Amino acid sequence: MRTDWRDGDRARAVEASALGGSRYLVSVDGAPMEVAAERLPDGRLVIETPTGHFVAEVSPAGTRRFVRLDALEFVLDLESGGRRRGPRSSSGGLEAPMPGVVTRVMVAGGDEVSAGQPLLALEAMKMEHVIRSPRAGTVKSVLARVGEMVAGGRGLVELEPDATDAG
Amino acid sequence: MRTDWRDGDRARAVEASALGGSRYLVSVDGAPMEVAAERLPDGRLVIETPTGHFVAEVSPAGTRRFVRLDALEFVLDLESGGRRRGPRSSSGGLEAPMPGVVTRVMVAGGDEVSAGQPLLALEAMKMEHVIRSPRAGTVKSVLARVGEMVAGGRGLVELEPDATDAG
Amino acid sequence: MTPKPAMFRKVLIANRGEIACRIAATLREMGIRSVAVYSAADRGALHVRTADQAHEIGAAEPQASYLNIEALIAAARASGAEAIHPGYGFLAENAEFASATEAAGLAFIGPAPDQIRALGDKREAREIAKRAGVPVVPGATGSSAAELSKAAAKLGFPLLVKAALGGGGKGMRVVGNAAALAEAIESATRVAASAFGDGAIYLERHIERPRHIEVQIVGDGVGGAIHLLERECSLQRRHQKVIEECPSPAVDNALRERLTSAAVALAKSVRYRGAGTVEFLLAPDGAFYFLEMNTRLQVEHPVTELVTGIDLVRLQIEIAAGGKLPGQSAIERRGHAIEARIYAEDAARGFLPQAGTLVRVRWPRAPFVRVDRGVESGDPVPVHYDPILAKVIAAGVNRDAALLRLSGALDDTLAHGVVTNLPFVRALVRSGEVARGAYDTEWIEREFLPDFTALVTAPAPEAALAAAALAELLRASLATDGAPGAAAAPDPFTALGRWRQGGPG
Amino acid sequence: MTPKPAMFRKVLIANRGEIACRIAATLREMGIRSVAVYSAADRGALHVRTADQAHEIGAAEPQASYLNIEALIAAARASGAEAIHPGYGFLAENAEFASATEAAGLAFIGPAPDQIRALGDKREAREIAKRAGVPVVPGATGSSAAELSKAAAKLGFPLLVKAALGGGGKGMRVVGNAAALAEAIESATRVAASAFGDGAIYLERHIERPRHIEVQIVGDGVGGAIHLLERECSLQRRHQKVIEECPSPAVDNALRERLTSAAVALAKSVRYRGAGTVEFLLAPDGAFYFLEMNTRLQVEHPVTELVTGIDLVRLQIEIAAGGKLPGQSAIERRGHAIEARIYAEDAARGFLPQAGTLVRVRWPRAPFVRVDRGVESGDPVPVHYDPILAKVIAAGVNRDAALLRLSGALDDTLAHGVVTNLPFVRALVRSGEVARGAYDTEWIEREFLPDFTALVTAPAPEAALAAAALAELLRASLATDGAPGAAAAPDPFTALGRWRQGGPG
Repeated sequence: MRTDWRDGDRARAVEASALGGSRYLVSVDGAPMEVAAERLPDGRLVIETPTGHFVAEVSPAGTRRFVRLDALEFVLDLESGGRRRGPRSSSGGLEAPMPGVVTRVMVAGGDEVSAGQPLLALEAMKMEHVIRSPRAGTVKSVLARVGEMVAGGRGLVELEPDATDAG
Repeated sequence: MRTDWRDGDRARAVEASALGGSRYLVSVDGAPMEVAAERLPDGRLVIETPTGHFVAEVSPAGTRRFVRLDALEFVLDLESGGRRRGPRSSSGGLEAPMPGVVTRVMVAGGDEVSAGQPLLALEAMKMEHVIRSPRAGTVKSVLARVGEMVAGGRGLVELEPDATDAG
Repeated sequence: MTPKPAMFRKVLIANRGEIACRIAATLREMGIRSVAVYSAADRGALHVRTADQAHEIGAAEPQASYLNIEALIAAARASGAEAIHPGYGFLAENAEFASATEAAGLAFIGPAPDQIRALGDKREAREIAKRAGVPVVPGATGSSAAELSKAAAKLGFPLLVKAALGGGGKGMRVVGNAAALAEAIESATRVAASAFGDGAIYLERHIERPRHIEVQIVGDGVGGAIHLLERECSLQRRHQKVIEECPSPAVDNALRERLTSAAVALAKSVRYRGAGTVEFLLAPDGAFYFLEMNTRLQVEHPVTELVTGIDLVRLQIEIAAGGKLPGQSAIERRGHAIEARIYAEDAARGFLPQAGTLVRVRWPRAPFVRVDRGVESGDPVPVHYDPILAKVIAAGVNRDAALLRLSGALDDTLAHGVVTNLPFVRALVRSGEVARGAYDTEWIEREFLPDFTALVTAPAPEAALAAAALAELLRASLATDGAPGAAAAPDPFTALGRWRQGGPG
Repeated sequence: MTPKPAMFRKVLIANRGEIACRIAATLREMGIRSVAVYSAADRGALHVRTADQAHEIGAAEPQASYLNIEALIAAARASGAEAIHPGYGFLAENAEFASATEAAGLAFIGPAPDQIRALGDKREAREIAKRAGVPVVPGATGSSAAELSKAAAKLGFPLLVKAALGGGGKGMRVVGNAAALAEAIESATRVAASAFGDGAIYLERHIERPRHIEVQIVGDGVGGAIHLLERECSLQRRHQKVIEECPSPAVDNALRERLTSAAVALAKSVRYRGAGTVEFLLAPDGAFYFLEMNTRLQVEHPVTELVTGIDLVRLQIEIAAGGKLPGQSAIERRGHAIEARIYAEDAARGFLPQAGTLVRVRWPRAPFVRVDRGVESGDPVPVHYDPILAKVIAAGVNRDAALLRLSGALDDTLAHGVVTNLPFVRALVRSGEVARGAYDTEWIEREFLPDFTALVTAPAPEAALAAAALAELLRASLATDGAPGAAAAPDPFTALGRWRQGGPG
């Protein structure tokens, strides 16, 4: 069975099939490996891959999977079969990283901005977060106003990257 | 709304209707009273009756209701609408009070028994429980054998009460 | 606290319920993998869910599973466990099991088999105590009813008839006169044979209105031993402890010194290994007598843990792995702790054990409150085993504070779906005698139970019926109104969602 | 421990989340009815479910609800509460709220309004400390940017720019040179004005590589005060404490004596009432400086409770009700306790606060482990408030034991549905520096975070993807097979039910 995942900004593909017993053939991003998987009494999984032995716990939340692997935690989004989304346009700051209130807008449509330049500020949970430009470019439009409450993932600025930066 | 309950061996009837707000008219076994009922944030009920102020919590389990009232607990069985059962025939020992294994049978069909006389013994949870006759009478039949595993509520002995005792 | 020994990597827990869960917690904390075992009746049990791995060992009947030595050793071998923790009950005081464990090349987390055998035989334990200079209750033994009757006549009545093996008061009976002796001996023999596989009987003079005080000891197996204070266990119903505490309100520092010295002397005299409990009867005149020694962890060990700050299970494991015993001076006493045992049993029907499914359980979570539990909401309570569900334990700066906290914690505990002894323990911790610490081992039955039984066997009060009826009324009216989710709502919290917020004043 | 004062019968908790739940636990235990308040975003919150009654006080925004003095006083009056406990954060250090509470004829469970005002103003608190003979960090204040710049030049760089009011490091900034000063002052003024309603700014010399040590004190309001040891709070990220412990591994008995004496002298000098914390910077050379005083319960109070055995909330309530302070000799220190704060925040994205629904939460339950939590499975984490979910606290006979236990407890904690800092605290408690107690307040950012950030921003390891994919595979195969209940099973435990039992070795 093939599953496609979004791991932050990365697209990851996994092909998994049962080999019988507790053994599985699992290819992650095209690299195949044999994996032993056992279920612990409380639902956790013990995974043995060629690189080691891990205890995992997977909780679904919509298309999202919260995956604990030993002391670490990962959030993977299950991409709906066939339809593959491109990397989220944000990749470093053009969407609201969390829900909050826009407190300052520091650029306007047409402004040329450099990488790292503050674009706007968002206040959430009593802290101010400055949204900076991930690259040099030109602001096409600003999609939020001061005082506006925005949802997490909401686009805030449309940016036209510089030609030299776009490749 | 009328509800019929079994409270141990007793049949209890309650008639309840809303008076508006948090007030209700509640008749228990025909005696009417005004009751104020409020829901606490965690689902518990605060009940005010003419006799006092109680915190209650009701958990359904099939037709059974586990009712906590302050520090006490009650188990009430909701009788199915209309069909009223008589008092359970056990009323003191002719049914298995819990699941267990019959370890001794001390009477046989035709035996005359006095009130309090041991009829059989049941072992459950590492303890022996002697089932005694609730009244004087004659054993009609013994329904269980030594070594038999019986369910809770299972009839063990059929008893014909003495005429003097039957009224 | 002790230099780290070469530690086990995996330990099998030969038990179920709350004690299996509690042992697993310490194993997890120590970085040791835990192996649970379970009978067919315990497939989804909490102790199975919380261990690192689990092995089915047999049918529901204890003889086929938790008492099945062969199956347990096989599971330990199959799992790669290096040691077995027996918990309490089942095979915890079975020398044969300890032997079989060691014969299989595994460590037994408990005393050496011969210590279990010697101290588990009440007659032999008594001789050991005498040799160690510990006072014992006058008593006698015999192998036939005739012999026992003769001995009884010499001891005088009332006297106690009990199994020579085993503990926990199972099969124990007080006999007031010679006439009742024969039946008591017969019944005790049967229970002893069935529960402990040995029908041997022991008689002893019955001390009236005694307190049950026990001392927690730990030995290193090579002659060193320390104590971890005493526990007060006088609140009993038919010799089954209900509420236990540390320290005892009846023990002052002078008496504590004498009791703990006696217990340590006994432990040292047998080069005792691991944790154990020396039980004493404390007579109203201040004299105390060795009662028996339990060669295992006690149900009530948490009160000692809270007062001393020591994890007794960890200490057991460290000693079994060859670790050093802490010095006596490392054992500090602070404050007070009290435990209430929560059982599935029906006080209105003679405390009959109950089985069924717990539809809703809420264990308290509060500062200075500890809960060791073997079940959560939705779990079954099988008919086959001891009906203990949990222990609720409260610590406090002093006895009053701990008792008040325990009372609050019991109020905050809910277990619905199976009848429990919660009303019983809630009433106990509120009684004046418990507040004053003024009771003996027979007080519950003599003075507390008559009124309590009358209370719980009376018709349910009108308010209980009103509450039940109003819950139905609301459920029905929501279903009629078609309020969102109402018809499907399985949870009374949701079903009652429309009730007005805010209390009545 | 103190003679019982006339006690409140009902107390309103002007807070939410874990601290509201924790206060309710003590109220319940004391037999005092608890009144919760909640915003529109918190209708079904745990703190609402566990209180005896609850009142909605306004919209989700804190200004409309938890910071809404009028609504809180109205709720207290409507509920019949006799006192208000403010918890921490929100209005806990707001003198106006304390005044309004007292003006409404209710007791404020905290210091007198003028004490909150005086000690909450960092400039005034500094003067109070100086007068009490407590060393302070060289510092200065000013009302204009120009004035502040001049003062800064005199103090020298690096220096600290912070809000004169408020606490918890909000709006605090280290400035390395004169060039960066103007922007820092502007930003700090804005944050101060928005968070505390007062834009006043305070500058102070920046002690490099300091430890943050604080002393818990309690005063009776008439000149008596005691301390309850110190807490070590140096493990901070951007001045936000992450892990705290009692006692401090950097404080020996001689230093403890000096620190606690200074804190008690300060408390006595103002006739302090209730619980408070005197914060100190401990320089690498052993000198310590008064930093500020928090006139409320601290987030990290449980470590003190576990080491002293004292319930600080109960003590606060008893003092507010006119009870007597325990003597200093009643405060005993035993063992060690360490706390980890569990936040909904994403370390891979600069620790951005997270909101959402917790699909599955599992808090640990083990001996000597305490969890103060504000959420359970299924609960939302609203965007509007501080993202603290819980505190996991472990006690032990010594620091090593407590740390090991905390590590195990964090391993046994699960919170899925919202990204949390669990990987961060799990990694912290395993680090060598934390094991050795060798860190300062800047260590996390300077030395720990670079590697940790690289770890959590790297692509998920193959095993994580394999686990996720195998869970899907199994779900799908169960659905195809039509195994009982598989299609409907919402719970991965159930869905994975067919996997073979027993670990791989």
